[in-house]
Amino acid sequence: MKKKVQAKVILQRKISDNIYDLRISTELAREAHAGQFIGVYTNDRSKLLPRPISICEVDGDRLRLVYRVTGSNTGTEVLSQLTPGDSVPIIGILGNGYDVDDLVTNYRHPVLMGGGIGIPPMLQLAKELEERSPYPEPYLNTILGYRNSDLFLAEEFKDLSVVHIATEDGSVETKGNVLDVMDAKIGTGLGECDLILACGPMPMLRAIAKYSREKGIKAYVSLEERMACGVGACLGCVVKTRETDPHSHVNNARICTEGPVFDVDALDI
Amino acid sequence: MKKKVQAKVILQRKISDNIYDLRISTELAREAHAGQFIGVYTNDRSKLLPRPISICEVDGDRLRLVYRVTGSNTGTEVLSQLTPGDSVPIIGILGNGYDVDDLVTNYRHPVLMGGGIGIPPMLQLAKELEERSPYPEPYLNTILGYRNSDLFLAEEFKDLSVVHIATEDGSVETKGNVLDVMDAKIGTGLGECDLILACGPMPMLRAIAKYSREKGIKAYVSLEERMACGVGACLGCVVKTRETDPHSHVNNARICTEGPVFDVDALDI
Amino acid sequence: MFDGRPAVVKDTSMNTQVKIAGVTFKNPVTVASGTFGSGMEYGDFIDLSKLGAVTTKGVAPIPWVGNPTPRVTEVYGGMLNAIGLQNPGIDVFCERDIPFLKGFDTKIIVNVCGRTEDEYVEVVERLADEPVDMLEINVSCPNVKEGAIAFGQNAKALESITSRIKAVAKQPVIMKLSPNVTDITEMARAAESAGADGLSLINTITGMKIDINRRTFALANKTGGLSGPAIRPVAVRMVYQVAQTVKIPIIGMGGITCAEDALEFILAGATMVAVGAMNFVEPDTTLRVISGIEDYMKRTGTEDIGELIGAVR
Amino acid sequence: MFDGRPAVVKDTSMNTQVKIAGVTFKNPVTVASGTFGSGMEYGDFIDLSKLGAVTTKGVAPIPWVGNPTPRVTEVYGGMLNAIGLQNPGIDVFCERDIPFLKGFDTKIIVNVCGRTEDEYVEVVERLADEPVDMLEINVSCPNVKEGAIAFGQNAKALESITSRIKAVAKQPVIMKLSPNVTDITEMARAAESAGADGLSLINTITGMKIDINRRTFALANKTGGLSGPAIRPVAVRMVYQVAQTVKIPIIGMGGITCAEDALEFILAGATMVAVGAMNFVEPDTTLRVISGIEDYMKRTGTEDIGELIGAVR
Ligand SMILES: Cc1cc2nc3c(=O)[nH]c(=O)nc-3n(C[C@H](O)[C@H](O)[C@H](O)COP(=O)(O)OP(=O)(O)OC[C@H]3O[C@@H](n4cnc5c(N)ncnc54)[C@H](O)[C@@H]3O)c2cc1C
Ligand SMILES: Cc1cc2nc3c(=O)[nH]c(=O)nc-3n(C[C@H](O)[C@H](O)[C@H](O)COP(=O)(O)OP(=O)(O)OC[C@H]3O[C@@H](n4cnc5c(N)ncnc54)[C@H](O)[C@@H]3O)c2cc1C
Ligand SMILES: Cc1cc2nc3c(=O)[nH]c(=O)nc-3n(C[C@H](O)[C@H](O)[C@H](O)COP(=O)(O)O)c2cc1C
Ligand SMILES: Cc1cc2nc3c(=O)[nH]c(=O)nc-3n(C[C@H](O)[C@H](O)[C@H](O)COP(=O)(O)O)c2cc1C
Ligand code: FES
Ligand code: FES
Repeated sequence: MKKKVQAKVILQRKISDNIYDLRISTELAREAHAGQFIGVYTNDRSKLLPRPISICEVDGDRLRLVYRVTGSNTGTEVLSQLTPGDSVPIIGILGNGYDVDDLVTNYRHPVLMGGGIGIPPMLQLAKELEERSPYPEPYLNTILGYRNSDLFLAEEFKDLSVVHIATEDGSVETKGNVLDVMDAKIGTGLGECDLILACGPMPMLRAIAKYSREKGIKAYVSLEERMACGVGACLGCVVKTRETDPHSHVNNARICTEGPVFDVDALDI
Repeated sequence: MKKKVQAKVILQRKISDNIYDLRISTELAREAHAGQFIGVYTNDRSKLLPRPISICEVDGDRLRLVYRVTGSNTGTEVLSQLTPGDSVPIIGILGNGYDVDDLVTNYRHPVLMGGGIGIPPMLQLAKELEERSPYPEPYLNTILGYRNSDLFLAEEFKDLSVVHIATEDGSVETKGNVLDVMDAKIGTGLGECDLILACGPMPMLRAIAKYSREKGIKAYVSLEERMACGVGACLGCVVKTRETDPHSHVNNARICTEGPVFDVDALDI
Repeated sequence: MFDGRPAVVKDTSMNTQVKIAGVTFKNPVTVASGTFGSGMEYGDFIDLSKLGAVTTKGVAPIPWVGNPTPRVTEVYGGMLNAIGLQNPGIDVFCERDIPFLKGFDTKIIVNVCGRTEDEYVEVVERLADEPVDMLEINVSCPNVKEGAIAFGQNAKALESITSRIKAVAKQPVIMKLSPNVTDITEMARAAESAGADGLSLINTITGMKIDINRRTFALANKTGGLSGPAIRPVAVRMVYQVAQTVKIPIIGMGGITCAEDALEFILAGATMVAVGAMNFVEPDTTLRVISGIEDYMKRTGTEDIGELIGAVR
Repeated sequence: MFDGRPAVVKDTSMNTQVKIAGVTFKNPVTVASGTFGSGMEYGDFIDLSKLGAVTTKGVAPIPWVGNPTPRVTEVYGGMLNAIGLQNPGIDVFCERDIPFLKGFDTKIIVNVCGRTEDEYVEVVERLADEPVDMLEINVSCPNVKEGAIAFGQNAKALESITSRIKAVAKQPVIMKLSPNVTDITEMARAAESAGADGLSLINTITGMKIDINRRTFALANKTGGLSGPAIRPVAVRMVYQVAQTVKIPIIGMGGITCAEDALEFILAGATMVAVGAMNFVEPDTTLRVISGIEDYMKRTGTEDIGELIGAVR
């Protein structure tokens, strides 16, 4: 059941340029799964709407959120000032995440791809996939795309998967984006890829959609759009779909409710 | 020079029903005098305007403010949540206070009258008058008007003056208002009164204006009006004057700038 | 410096029911169209049976796809939206949304939109035999190219569409007015004279936000409708002006966040109030408004909410 | 999820000067009339010589006493005012305020008000030989019974008064428009066609607040003008619409709190911007806006502020 509650800040630290790692404790954590998100409200009454932030990790009654401060005088800047003990209002758990059982059962060589601030949600996904994996060794490959050598979370993925890194400026590993890694490392385990699970900026997701169709690889992507309600009421956050959406009866699905995770084949992006 | 600065909260406590006593430290304190006020801003960005609050006491670089929380979801409610160490933006020092030298020199039997939340500014006034008083004994009388037995600040006035109390419900001393005390205690020192210095709700001040004119007693009152700028720019806070005001060139004086302390004879109230 | 608050008095057996055009609402609180879907999405947060009514998202004769995204953006003390009236069409609405709402002990106000007079009329006719309590006609959506606001910014057009709808409507007809006009009372008079049973106001005020970093509009539609607490003073003013002008009841809305806000509208002349964008912020705003109004009535010894409607003049 | 911010580039020798009707302003930032007196009251807080211009409080032929109090009240994200154009009259203004302002290295824009066309004309004539740089004609104050907004809500009346003023004015004439209209572009066209040299927008939006405890209006005048960040999206929208409609320059205002806000107006088509109610909140808002615009120009490699004006279409 979705709820609006006051979560408690356990810890917050800056983990990279403008990137913050926030741990909160909330009753909602126990219902949270990979790919879902919450809406985080600021205590600044001039900024009323919730900020959608993905579940980066779930640990008992704790949620980990990793988010970027997008500029000065933004809601995320306000959030970055939270300190342990503070209350922060959240709404959740929102959206449909990944069907991890299905993924574990039906795909042998998943590749996770995270670009920029699309990286955090991949962590909980990697964790859930690994937890339910029937294989003795880590069977996941993860490609993480950064702008430059200001990496974040990369180390944590290494415990769960084989990690490949792309940087726009070429300062770490492959120069380019996550798909450039696929091309460059086709001879490695990546060549066997039968499933792409991705989150990142729209151009990256569009490229992945194209790539996966061309190669006939199944792909699920996690989308982002401006949201108001986060619960499916305002119709603010839609994405175009190929087929008529069963809820809206037009070719639009609500990212906050039907998504944010979609089978790329369902989307018209 | 007027400034907007960040003051630091030293202490805050509730001293009566909805009445808070706030001590802040600020460079502005050294310029503050009896009858003046500051504008206190909240950190709630939906409440932008400064709250005018009188100087209740000045002590070195500290200011004491005593204010009432006027309701729920008000700016004063937000202020009442400030705790030691917090920053609070203020603007000041605002307005013209009392000309204490003139008062001490020219009047022998001043009576201070404070009604309700008009009491706090009288404390600094009593202090300044007593400090500069040429008389060995406290020469001030103070009449404090309260609703009921929920007194505040009364004890502190006792160190500086002879204190008389009026309560609307008659639970302490004289039943009625401050002028009822004047009538009831005419046989005491109050009968010699040659100066009234008052702050309180408009009906009280109107009654005092009438009383002082009838008795030929000099009276200075401290007025209150809704303010926006607090510095004389918006013309929001005017009071009608008998003569054309030299600044406005109409029969209106700005309470924030020409006041808040006025000779009642100058006012058309 | 006394605050003049009335003293708290004893609880009385209070009446919070209000009546509009013969329909009785258990309390004066509904939701603003488009901010609550058809209620399904807020079922986790509140018991819909507690509301005076549920007002649904605007519905057209056929499904509308709405505007491109971004459709919403936050602004100081509110938000802009340019949803563009995406809706599944009246058929789906009648099959799915109405039966869903019938499961609750609340009234149903259906918000109707269209591109032409004929389209509005089509939806109204289609609803004639449906178990809905009231129709709210949106002639004030600023986010669609045809219809909608055009009717709401021109008294003649408003009169014409109101008459046509009234001629076919089986339920009371509330015309929802646009604040984007020079004189709201002119529009209110036009709707009243054409037979409207009530008025809803205000719809959103047209606004714009520019993303200075991307150098583009924050909304794909360029402009959007401003709603939230930022617009409340404009809404209260219009409700007051209209209440002084027409005799038909008013549903007031625009930035209501709490009972105090709702009471401003009621004292200004609104018979009912609607909570809009604040549903997104505090999903239980409506419930807090309802109980807060009751508290105020107790505190002020008000036995019937009717005593409050338009009490400030 | 990249934010698309342009990378920071090297400092360049930038031009922040703007020109309106032949008058050059050192930067595009002024204050909104009525929020800054004639500058005297803010001398403690900022150096007036840093401003592109000081725009003064509206001045009439003779002293005006204004409205009864309360004249101001706070609302969510802004305030309402109903000052009622209290002013000392043009004589005192010319003797006191203009000489005061001449002591600073800034331009002087005098805001003019009146009850009748003749009164406006009288003030404008009286200013002919005064060392003021520009006139801003307030035909949009919602807080006085006669004149003012009546001219700003009727295209014909606006055209007429603009023509008459232009016929006698020795300084460039900026008409200040009211947002309380159905179609702001109609008003803008009317002013342009009558010869206005520029337009200021927006004045305040008419609003109301009710004190539910006292059961009365928060303002003695019942209604007041809404200003502050709450109205910014409406102001940006109107500036944009007008910029797409007329060729004359625009001074944009309404809820500017910082450089980012000011840049929204400039990108939407304003040549200058004015800070209003925020002066009351942060007396140095103007200075922060000026330096913030410079920072943005540096950051985006903008050599001339002219490149930004109307750059979003
Ligand atoms: C399902 C989903 C999951 C997300 N997960 C993460 C995450 O884990 N970490 C992270 O850093 N970011 C995430 N984002 C993006 C994040 O929501 C925005 O960066 C954030 O809302 C920006 O808010 P702000 O206060 O910084 O900006 P402001 O400029 O103050 O925001 C103004 C308004 O715009 C909205 N907004 C601004 N940018 C975006 C955006 N890119 N996407 C959606 N809304 C936006 C805000 O929510 C707010 O309503 C996610 C977005 C979605 C839709
Ligand atoms: C010169 C002066 C000195 C004052 N000194 C004191 C003092 O020492 N202690 C004290 O408790 N009160 C004092 N007041 C009154 C105090 O300013 C108000 O009670 C306070 O502003 C109310 O704000 P709020 O946040 O509680 O109310 P809100 O309802 O949140 O206020 C909304 C707006 O109305 C204004 N406002 C509301 N009530 C008043 C009022 N009675 N007078 C002026 N503005 C008001 C607020 O400043 C704000 O702009 C003084 C007023 C003036 C003018
Ligand atoms: C996201 C959104 C969608 C809306 N959709 C509709 C609609 O379909 N029909 C309508 O008449 N009004 C619509 N409105 C306007 C609201 O019903 C209401 O009039 C307006 O938002 C003001 O109220 P508020 O400030 O409380 O939100 C919508 C408002 C929002 C925010
Ligand atoms: C207290 C106050 C007084 C005002 N007086 C005038 C005036 O005399 N003439 C005028 O043209 N506009 C006047 N205005 C309107 C402002 O100049 C400006 O157009 C409006 O406030 C919007 O800007 P803001 O939101 O930044 O305040 C006044 C506004 C306020 C708040
Ligand atoms: S954010 Fe409202 S429907 Fe998705
Ligand atoms: S509050 Fe602005 S002039 Fe006094």
